[in-house]
Amino acid sequence: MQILAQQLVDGVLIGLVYSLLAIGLTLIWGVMNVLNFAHGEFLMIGMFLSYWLYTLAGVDPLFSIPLNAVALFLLGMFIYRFIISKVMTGPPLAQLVVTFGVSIFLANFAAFIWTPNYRFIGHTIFSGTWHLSGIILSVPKVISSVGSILTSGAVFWFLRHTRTGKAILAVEMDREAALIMGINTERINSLSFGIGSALVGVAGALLATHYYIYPFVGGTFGLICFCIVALGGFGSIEGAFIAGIIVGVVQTVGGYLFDPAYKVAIVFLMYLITVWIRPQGLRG
Amino acid sequence: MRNITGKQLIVGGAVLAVLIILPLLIPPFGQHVVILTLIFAMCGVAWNIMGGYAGMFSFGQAAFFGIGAYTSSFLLMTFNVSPWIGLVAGGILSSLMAAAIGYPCSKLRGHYFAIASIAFAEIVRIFFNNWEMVGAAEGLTIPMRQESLANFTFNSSKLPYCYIILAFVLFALAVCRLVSTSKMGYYFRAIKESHEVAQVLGVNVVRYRLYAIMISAFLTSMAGTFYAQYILYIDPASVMVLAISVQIVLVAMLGGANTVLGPVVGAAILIPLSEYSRAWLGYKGTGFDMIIYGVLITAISMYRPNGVWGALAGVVRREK
Amino acid sequence: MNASLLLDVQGASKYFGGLQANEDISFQVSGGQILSIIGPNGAGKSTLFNCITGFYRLDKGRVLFKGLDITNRKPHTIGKLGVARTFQIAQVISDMTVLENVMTGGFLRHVRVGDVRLKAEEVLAFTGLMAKGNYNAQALSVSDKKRLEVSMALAMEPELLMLDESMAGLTPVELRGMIELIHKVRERGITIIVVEHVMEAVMELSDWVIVLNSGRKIVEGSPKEVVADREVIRAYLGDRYDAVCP
Amino acid sequence: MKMRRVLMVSAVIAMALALCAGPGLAQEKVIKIGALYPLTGNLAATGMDCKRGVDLAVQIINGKYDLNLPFAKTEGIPDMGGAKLQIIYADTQGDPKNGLAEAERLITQEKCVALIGAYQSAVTKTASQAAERLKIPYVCSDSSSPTLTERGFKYFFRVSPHDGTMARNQFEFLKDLEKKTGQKVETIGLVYENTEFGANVGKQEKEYAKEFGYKVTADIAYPANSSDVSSEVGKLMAAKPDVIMHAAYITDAILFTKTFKDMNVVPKGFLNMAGYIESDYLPSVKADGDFILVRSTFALDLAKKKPLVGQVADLYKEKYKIEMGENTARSFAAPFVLADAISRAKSTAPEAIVKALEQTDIPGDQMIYPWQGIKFDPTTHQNIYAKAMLVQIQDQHYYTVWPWEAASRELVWPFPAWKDRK
Repeated sequence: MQILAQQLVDGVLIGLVYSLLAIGLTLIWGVMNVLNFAHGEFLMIGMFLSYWLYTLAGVDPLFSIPLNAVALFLLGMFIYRFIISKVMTGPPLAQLVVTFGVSIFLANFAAFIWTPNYRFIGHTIFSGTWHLSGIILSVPKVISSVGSILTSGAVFWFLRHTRTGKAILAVEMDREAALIMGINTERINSLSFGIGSALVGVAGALLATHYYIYPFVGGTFGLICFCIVALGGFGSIEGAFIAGIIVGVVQTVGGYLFDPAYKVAIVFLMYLITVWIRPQGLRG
Repeated sequence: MRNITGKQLIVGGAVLAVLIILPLLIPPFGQHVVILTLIFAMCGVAWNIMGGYAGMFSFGQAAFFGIGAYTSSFLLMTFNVSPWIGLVAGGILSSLMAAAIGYPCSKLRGHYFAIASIAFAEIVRIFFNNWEMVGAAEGLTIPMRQESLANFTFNSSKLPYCYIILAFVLFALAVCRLVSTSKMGYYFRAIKESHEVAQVLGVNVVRYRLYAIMISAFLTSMAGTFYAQYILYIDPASVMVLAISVQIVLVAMLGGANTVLGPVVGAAILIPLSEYSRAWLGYKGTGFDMIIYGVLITAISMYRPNGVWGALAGVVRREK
Repeated sequence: MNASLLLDVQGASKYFGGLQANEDISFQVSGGQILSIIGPNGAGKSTLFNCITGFYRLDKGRVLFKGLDITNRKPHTIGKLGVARTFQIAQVISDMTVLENVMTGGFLRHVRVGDVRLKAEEVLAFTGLMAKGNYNAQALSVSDKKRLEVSMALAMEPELLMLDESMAGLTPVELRGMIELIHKVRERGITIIVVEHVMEAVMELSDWVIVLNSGRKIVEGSPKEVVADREVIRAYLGDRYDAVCP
Repeated sequence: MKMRRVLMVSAVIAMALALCAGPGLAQEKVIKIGALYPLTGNLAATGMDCKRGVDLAVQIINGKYDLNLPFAKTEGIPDMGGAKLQIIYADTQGDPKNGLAEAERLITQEKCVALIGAYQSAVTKTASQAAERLKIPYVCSDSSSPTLTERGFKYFFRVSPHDGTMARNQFEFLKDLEKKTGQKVETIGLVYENTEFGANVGKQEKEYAKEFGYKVTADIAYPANSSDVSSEVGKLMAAKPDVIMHAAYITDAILFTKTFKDMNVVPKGFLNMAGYIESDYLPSVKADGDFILVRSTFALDLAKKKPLVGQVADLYKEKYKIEMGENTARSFAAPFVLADAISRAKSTAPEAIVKALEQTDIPGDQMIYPWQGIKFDPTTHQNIYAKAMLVQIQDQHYYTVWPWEAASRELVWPFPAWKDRK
């Protein structure tokens, strides 16, 4: 029972990190209908940024969050402006494939300049564990989850309460109508891509506190993120947030109760059953 | 485009003749590249039927590829059934699996379908990875048997493999052409445009989508069986992974989805490029070959979004 | 029972959440007639179309086609039975040529590609799109797209053709052409239901008009009767009618 | 127009296929050996470790060094007229189909007379199959799947111990431990990644646990490269085994170590492998790796008993600025074995090399491993002397602790609780 409760907590903790990753992805998907397969590689770059800041300048990953966000925001804008925007008017398949090219390039380029070696940030200001009535909480994981909640909340607030945010939501709902209303959809596209990438940058810094870092680490998170986004529903921020937690819990608790060998399969099966019943996802 | 002219026949025959003669002149590694190219050409043609024509962007073809590889190998190793029968059995099994997954997914389109197909393929992979009867994670090592066409085994030379897969590709192309010029092909393209339009035109969308998936699965599975007989070792990590599915999509897209020959051209560019860049640059361990590969995919998507062959075909259509 | 009764809608009702999109609508169409359905925006005209053609499920009521109950059948089944339709915004298959588009419709009744092509060419000659047979459907003007949509429907050899605002957005010249085409289609013995805003066309084409408002049928009759109906004029047509028929 | 299109197809295909011809260069006075490793992709870091091992071995064979290694003191192979070894590397990307293709390319195009490497057993399987078909000797010193030497191949030889031997050694250690200290172990928890490698290890461990009379209370196969391993560790915690045996590559090794610590998992001992001894492991987990036991064929502290090990390790460190590790050390063996066989065969003809390989008998003191020597079983071609030793991480270094006679430090047993440290 104790262990089951522990699994539940661990599931929520990893789920919240998934949520943050998925929100970035879903924002991009919702606004411009592009599935960014390079999302995991953006995360990898975020993690490496934190790593280098820590190694070369002694900056704790937690303090590299703002820098990460800005750097990834710029990277996202750059990639949108010079690559993604070029295929937006093309056939849908080209849009699906172009980000694959970017992802293969980024991972291997990272391996080229930083070597394929594995790295780990040993000691951050938060480490160790807390014990809460028998449940063990890993401090870096808790910090990551809190960071994820705060960031998600900030995104949520931004979208609902600022002019730009509302414009993004308007484009997400109806691109044509937004265009007629005088919203510069091109600007919104690149902004959303930037914001989506910045969120991954934040997630990268948070994960860097307790996760190994290497050029191909993106693959570990990429696939599950797509599943979460689709489960949450097309472009739905709340959907992605909730689906992230659900996937985290199902994976961890399901793996514990059933068989860890099938834990990813359980998540995918749950996804398939969900879209069978609700093709638009949970909140789509 | 509909009718094959005499001129086309001659040139087509010439291309074929080149393909038949060329393997005789090149070293085994070259033959291997030809074989691999043709395997992926076949998968690309198969993908094209469901993806290019019917608009279902499947990123889960590896499941069918793997089922084909596993079915024939399992039947061969357990019941000593000829791989040729396994080829058909695998195809049928793949088609049935395709129908079983295609039906619940019949409302999914675009990205949702893409992700659902990934999920399906991953479930199949994980299932095989834990299934003791088919070797689970250890995979199956197909014993080297007496060399003969009936055994689908050739130890001394790769040439027979070249010609068998060439015949497979021709078969797939014939199927694709037959489909694309018949009622089914028109209906697939209507479905790709929009389910509503297709329904109004009297198309049973669910059924025709299943046809597309099943034909595609059958052909992909044939390629899988061939792979197993050729490589003689299969495990879920090498025949059922996302990388295979992605490679198949890339081949079709870069060549030009929605054209019969596009995937063949795509494979002829992509596979030799990745094989030779690995052979020539890979030993340095810099990953330079993969960097080039990534850039190429990005560039083609940007500048030839209809694929290399698709762009040419487009030019031709406009000129008419 | 009228022997030539083709379509019989009985008490059709459709709700979206709490909203009544269609409430207890009944009407009948005889073979060879042209029926118009009019009403202000949001009156439920398109919903009714979608209910009859199987795109929406009816919550109450029945639809009989040639005496056969087609309520809530699948759209493609209804198409096969002889009901063809067009959409408010013309829907064509964009990566096909005009001829191929029409052929796609033709496959409903023919199997051999050669037969289908002959059928399609015949239809294109009939609708006047023959010259553009090799154009990419995407490249057509709005008017030609609508014409193409009608051609695709005709290739299905339907008994009932349902046109959803086929005349919206056309220039006066194009409008005349479309009206003529509809007349010609009727001469072939095909029954037609149109949803239309353009009153000029309604007046000229219709044998019978039904008026919807807020999901209910409020009046039906011959065009002249409907136009004369004060309630209709005042409440639902108002200045639009004045504009067309001064 | 159609004509032009068809011409384009032929042009594209012809171009693609023309590439297939490729360059085939031939040089004299060198003996070409092909080496397959995952040099790019997921396992690139490991592949590079292996490559460095091979490079160093070749450097020693070709150059003049005062080391008690075969051919160290002379340049090249004297019996072959001082011929030097040349390694042609090929990248497998960790994919079995590339293993096959590259092996064939190395043999037929690069004219390599023998092959080594592959690291991942799945890749070695297809690569050695190609070698067998083309009748070219294959000496493997870094793949551990037992099935490799169970296929009855004529051209395949393995220097390093396989998972079966190593699993057996692990249980022998547990028996020894009981004999020596009276510390009794009863239950075993197995956790392994569900890949060709992990599943094989798991299978062997289960068999030997049964043979040696231990109870397996947890048998957990899990997907490699997971983003989170809470459920796996949770299952282990529920089973509370005395000893945990974990088979994984480095990514999971790091993640499990962290999770074991966070969840305060304290069995009597960890008997792990592979990822736990890769060169990036200790720099990543630092002191958290302490007291974990890892099965190995090599450790730097062997130098105390065997000066040769220290000399080689110093040479390595001088060249690459990093410590020599297990993977490097294993891959280091194959070139010597081949050079030895070629020298005795006085020929590079495949049949002659195979014949010489079958008669290989390299004494233990000419190697950097704690084995009695290298001698291949006549039927399986597995090195009959190969076995594993156990190293324990202490103060962030690997120290040999078993077999007792090879130990350079006292074993710390049971595993000290996490909270009692520092």
